[in-house]
Amino acid sequence: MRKVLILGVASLTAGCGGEGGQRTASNDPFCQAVLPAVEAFMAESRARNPTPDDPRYGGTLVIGSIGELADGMNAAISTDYSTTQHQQFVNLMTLIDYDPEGNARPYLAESWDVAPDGTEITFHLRRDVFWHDGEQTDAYDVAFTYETVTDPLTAYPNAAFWDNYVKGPNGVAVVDDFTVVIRLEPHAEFLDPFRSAAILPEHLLGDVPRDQLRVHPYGTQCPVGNGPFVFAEHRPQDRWLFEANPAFPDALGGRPFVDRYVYRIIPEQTTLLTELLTENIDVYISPGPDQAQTIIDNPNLELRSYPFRNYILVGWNSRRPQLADARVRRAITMGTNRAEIVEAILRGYGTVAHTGVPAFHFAHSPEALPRLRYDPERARALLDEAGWRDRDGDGVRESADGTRLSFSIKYNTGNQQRQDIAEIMQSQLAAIGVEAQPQVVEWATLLQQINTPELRDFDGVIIGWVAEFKVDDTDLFHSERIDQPYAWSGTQNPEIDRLLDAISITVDRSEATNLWLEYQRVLIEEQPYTYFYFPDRLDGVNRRVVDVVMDARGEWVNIKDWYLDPSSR
Amino acid sequence: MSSDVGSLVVEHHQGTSRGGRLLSAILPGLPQLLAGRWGVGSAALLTWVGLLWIVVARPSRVASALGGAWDEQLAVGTLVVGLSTAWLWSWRDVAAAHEVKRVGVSVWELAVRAFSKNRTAVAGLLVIVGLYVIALLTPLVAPYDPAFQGDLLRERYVSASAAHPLGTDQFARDVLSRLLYGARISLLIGFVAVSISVTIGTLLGAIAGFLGGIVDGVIMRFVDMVISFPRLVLLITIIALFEPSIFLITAVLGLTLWPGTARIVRGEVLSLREREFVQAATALGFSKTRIILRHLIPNALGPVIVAATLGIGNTIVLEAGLSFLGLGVQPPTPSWGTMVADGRNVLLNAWWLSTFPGLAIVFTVLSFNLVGDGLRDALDPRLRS
Amino acid sequence: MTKYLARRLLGAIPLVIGIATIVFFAVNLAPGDPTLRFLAPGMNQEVIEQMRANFGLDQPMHIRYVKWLGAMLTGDFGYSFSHSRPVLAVLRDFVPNTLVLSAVALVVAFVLGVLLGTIQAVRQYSKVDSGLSVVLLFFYSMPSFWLALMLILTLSLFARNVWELPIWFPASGMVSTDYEFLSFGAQLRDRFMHLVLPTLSLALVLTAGIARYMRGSMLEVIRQDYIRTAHAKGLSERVVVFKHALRNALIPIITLVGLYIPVLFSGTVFIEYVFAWPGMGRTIYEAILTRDYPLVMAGSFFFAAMVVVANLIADVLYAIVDPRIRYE
Amino acid sequence: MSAESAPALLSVRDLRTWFFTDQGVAKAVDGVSFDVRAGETLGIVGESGCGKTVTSLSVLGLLPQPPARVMEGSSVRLRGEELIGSGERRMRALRGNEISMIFQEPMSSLNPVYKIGGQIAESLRLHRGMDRKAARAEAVRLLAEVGLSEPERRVDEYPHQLSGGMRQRVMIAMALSCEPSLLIADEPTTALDVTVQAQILELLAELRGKFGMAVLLITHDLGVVAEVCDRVVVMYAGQIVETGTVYDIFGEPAHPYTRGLLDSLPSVEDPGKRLDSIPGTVPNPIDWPTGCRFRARCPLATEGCELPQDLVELGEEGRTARCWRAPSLVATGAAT
Repeated sequence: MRKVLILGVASLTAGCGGEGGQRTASNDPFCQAVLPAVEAFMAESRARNPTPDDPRYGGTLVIGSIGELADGMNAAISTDYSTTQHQQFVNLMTLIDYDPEGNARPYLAESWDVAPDGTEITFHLRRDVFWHDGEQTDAYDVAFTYETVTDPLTAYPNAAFWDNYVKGPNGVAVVDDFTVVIRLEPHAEFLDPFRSAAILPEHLLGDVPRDQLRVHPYGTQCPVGNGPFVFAEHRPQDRWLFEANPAFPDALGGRPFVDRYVYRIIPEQTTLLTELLTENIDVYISPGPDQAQTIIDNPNLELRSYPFRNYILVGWNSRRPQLADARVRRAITMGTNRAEIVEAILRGYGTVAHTGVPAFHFAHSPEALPRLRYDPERARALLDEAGWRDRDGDGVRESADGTRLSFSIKYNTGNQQRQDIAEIMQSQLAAIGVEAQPQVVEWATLLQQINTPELRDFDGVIIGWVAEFKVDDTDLFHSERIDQPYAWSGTQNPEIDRLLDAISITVDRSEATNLWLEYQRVLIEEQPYTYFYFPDRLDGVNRRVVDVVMDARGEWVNIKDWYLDPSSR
Repeated sequence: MSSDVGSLVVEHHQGTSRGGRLLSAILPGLPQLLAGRWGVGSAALLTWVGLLWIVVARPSRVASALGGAWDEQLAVGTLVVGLSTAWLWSWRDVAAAHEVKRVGVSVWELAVRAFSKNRTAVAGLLVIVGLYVIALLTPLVAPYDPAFQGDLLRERYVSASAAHPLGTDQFARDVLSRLLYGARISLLIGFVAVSISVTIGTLLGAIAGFLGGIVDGVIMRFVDMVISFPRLVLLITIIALFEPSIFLITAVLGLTLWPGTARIVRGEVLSLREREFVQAATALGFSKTRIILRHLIPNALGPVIVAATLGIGNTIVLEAGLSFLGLGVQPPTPSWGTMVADGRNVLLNAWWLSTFPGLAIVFTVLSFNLVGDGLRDALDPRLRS
Repeated sequence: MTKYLARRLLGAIPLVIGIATIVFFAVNLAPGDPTLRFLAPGMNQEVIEQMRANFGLDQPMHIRYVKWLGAMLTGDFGYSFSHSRPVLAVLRDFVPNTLVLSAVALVVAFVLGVLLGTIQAVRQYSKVDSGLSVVLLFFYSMPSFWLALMLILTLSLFARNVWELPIWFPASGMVSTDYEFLSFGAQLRDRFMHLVLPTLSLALVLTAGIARYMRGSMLEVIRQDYIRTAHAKGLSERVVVFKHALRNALIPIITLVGLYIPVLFSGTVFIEYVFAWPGMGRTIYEAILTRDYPLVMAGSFFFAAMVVVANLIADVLYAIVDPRIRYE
Repeated sequence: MSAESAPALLSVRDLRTWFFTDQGVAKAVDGVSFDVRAGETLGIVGESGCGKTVTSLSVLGLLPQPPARVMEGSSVRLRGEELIGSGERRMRALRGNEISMIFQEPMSSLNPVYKIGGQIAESLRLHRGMDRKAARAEAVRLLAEVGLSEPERRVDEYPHQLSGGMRQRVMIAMALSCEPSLLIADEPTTALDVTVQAQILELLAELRGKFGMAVLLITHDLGVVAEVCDRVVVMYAGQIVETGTVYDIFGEPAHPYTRGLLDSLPSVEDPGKRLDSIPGTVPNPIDWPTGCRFRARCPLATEGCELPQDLVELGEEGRTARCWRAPSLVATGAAT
């Protein structure tokens, strides 16, 4: 399982490279050794596989986004969403990938077998995949990658992926050059990590001390991948340039249609929108809902909107006396008109969330749940019942011992939507006698305040999660994890513990679906979060880009199949 | 220390005294206007009519404000003071119509005369005074509560209409009301931050200049250090690292602005120190504190006032810049900076959101700068022709 | 002269170290932690500790300070957490871009400011004078990010899409995506076009300030006796103003170079952000947000050092313009 | 005025230069007429604030307009050519060429940022069309001419490297560079110390002989006038109060003001004599007194002085005084 905290504020930095020119060598010795090999292999491959005579081939595709590809193509150290997308679909390859329905299908691994007892997976690799410097991608690369990401020294940020796997050299065995075995304890959706973790080149990184991987030039200065696009240049905070890989296996579609793909970093959204409207960029990753109409109104552009994997929530700190009672938390949720907020803030591009199970998940069926709808009357009644009444006539309820039903809602600086939520909640909750005070905190500080187990310096916090395909709330609500960073709510509910444990080991989907439904019912009753909404993912795309597929898997999922309308080039 | 440098005949030109008085009693400023004195006449008349309009149009609001929060009471106070000032000034002005006075002309009076000749500067001053008056009156004037959210589904992003003269924002809040309340925050931040910096800068500058030696060296090295570092980077570092509150922002803005003032004051004091009256005070055995506070600082004040006026403008712009980086005054408190920054993403489909506060900033800061320039010219005899 | 400059340079060292020290403690004492950015559910305390150790953050602050100071004095600024490379390499990437932007802006602002200020002074109290004053102050009074956005909307978006003008300027970046395929001439043009909007946004604010000082300085100079002498020689107004008055009036303006460099660098934070210009201003801002301590410190060091250098340049310019000044 | 023997080089008639200020109209020069003949030295004498300098600047058209304005009816002719209203271009051709000027403050009259050689060469190149090299050689020659030692080295020095007297020599060299027919010297020695004063005056006299130019010398110092002038014009409150040869003025001053000036001179013959200075100050030009403008300060003022005074001719050619009692004063003055 894996989730990523989403910040949603301006770009989060990182990366490096040189100035100008093609595949400019950084003066780092590693890069100087590696890049000529890439150059040579590419030239050779181009000669061997000339570009097919098809008008769809050619042109430069430009994608603009607010953030850097933090940590670059080094899959062992990064968590950033756009970065992992580039690792999975642009520069590197994963063992498997998902079809639009979320079913695993072969990619770098041609096929795989699972041992009957569920403790071993054997991957059979393709034999026609080459690193961009000409080395073949083989089982040793997979073994190396597995050992690296499960080694604590690497400090792989998504170490939780491998919770149920045998870590280190014991967890992986090379059978032959193209066959590799991975050992695990049986658990739900055990294939998911292999969709997410891109394979790294053992022949280049094998000798690097694992605690030095983070500062190794591979990631941002001279990545050598094996995916459909070859790294050509990286100007930090400015652009990444990739070129079509002529050696990409024909069986996987051969070289991509576009010659060059440029990822541009433009931190200011108004500038991004202008660049899209003036056709300097072809794709604008994730414009705000307020910009959507401008894109729709332009005949050359198309607004893509689709359900995605992230959701926004208000996490309640149940250690606080005001928020300790689940009835109070439910009343707060019922006193907040989330449907209206989705309409107003997201301009309808989103759906109200009741739990953290997103639309693509097999257990997603909100109509089967006892959803809490906007009902100020019932909210007031619930608060009365819980003993919170306005005893002194100041418009804010108090408990019998005089505690006011008043709390702060924190959110991070520079995030308009969260600020919007805080302000609307403040105004709507006042109507049911609850005083919520929006309080903005700088992102890094906020994380420290909510994540540090000894601190937990917040009452309510507006924050978002990006869910991976495997959803797992154990870190959030299991009482065993109460001293871990993400136990914001401080939930201690034996029923929830039992269901989370059961879910994590249930491999069968129909059985799991029932468990999930039961879990969600308890969760709604417990209401550790007020789940807000699943925003739709928006993208502005120039109509000259054809065959674009964007869905919950991400924007880049089939980038190698995109082509530019020949009349536009 | 003002010295007479000459004298001058000041004449008042007006119509008949009796008619003028009657007119003045009803519409202060009109007699002056009729006599061709456009500036003072329209200022008095506009003040009178504008303030009276509030009383007539919003009697209930005024009445309830009397027993309301402190800012509402302050607004009523402003109303009363403004009305009586306009009326009394006009009355006395008309009454004094035919008196011819001989007045002494001090350096300050000369400066005032030079300043009042500078039409753009006077216009700037009027705008500023008007802004502060409106900021004080906001609770009586603003059509809505700045935090009041209308119907989120139907009243968001509504362009200008009778109900919302400047449109509404993403929460269906009235932009005009927020603009008015924002004026209070922006002007307050500017004023307080500059007050802090002027106080610190003047004191340290005077001490450095007067005492000299090691004290001077230490203070001025520190000044060099703060001045030679990009102020914005310093501000971001401090504000980003801690929680941005109005208090922190104002304090940090004030605490990073003073070195300029300190330099100016030190320079002035260094030249004043050699002048006779200071020498005399020293010879008479006055304490250093007394000499600094009573003799040096008042005399070095001219350039400080100029720097302060320009500083208020800069501070308002800087606050807007911090808001752009998400480090300004935090919502729901409306400051102009936050309004501009928040509205910029919808510049193309709801331009009024960031344009009006943007223009408000530009014209306010412009006014401060015009006044500052005018003051500089007026106080600097070398620039007068 | 060389000796004097060397002494000034040495004298500036405590200043730069002082600034770096203040920044060091401000950054390190502030809440937040560079590893927090990588936090993900399931990450346990050991991983965090390992990461902190990898970053060298496991030591107490005063030890880190001494180490950092010692390393810095030997020219080693450490590793940037967020860029995963040596800080010096990061600076090498961004500093030139910022210098290009600020240098061009400074030159534009000075040329424009000196010219307009001179015109204002020569025509004191005329309509031209007050008109220019108000127009320049108008730009001066505008928050620079807002001016930048307005320029983008008008000279880029509307110019191309609405008014369909033949010339419009790209809204972001330093070069076009097809830069490598352009001829040399077209490359120059491309760079120029990308420079126009950012430099304009940065320069307009300074222009107003410089023009204002230039006007005052010029007013003082044209009342001088030697200007009358020049007139008495029969020189034309233009020669008198631009030869005899200008050089004298420039002397106090040179001080502004030193004073405006920090202002300029402050401006780059906004301008680089809005125009997606990969420079130091934006980098240091983001470094502060991500708690990239080594980069923040190196950036502050860079800014302080640039100011010192700018002041030295001002000193040298002084000596060039004013023959009365000799540095011993 | 009576007909003159030689045609005047410079002829000033009814010159009125007024300043329009906020406080009112300052009639700094209020109807001044005089002639400068070729080759002669005419002194204009008076206290500061009486309009001497404004008169000289008006001749060259060097006053900033506004606030100054040369009023309708004023006339300045150079060899018969009307200069008032002749246009800036024509005036520029004359300045530094036909008429040149040296100023009171040698310390501030040279541009501090240019070498003195360049500043001299500037006129040469402008008016005599010399190239850079020739102009430089000529500058060196001129510096030698005005008695500067080591002219080859001085030519590359900056004004701040020279003393006041040397700077005034440079100014003179600059003024003489185009061999003007008229040199206007505005208090050329006032700012210098006494020994240097004498040298400069000597130099001026010497060069006048050599170049054969006329000199209009403006000074408040009657001693200087006595030393170098042929004829003298005494100004008070924007008007001429007395004209005459240097012998007339010193011998039998006709106007009480001239007398006052003379009385304030230290006397060589009688070092013990008390220096009488004129009580009071020159009145405000915005508000000249009616009647005789000197009346308030005049020891001889009577009721007749309340009427406006005209210049009274005193027999000899070019000998006038603005005092109704002048004829009688000349008589008594002559007696003493």
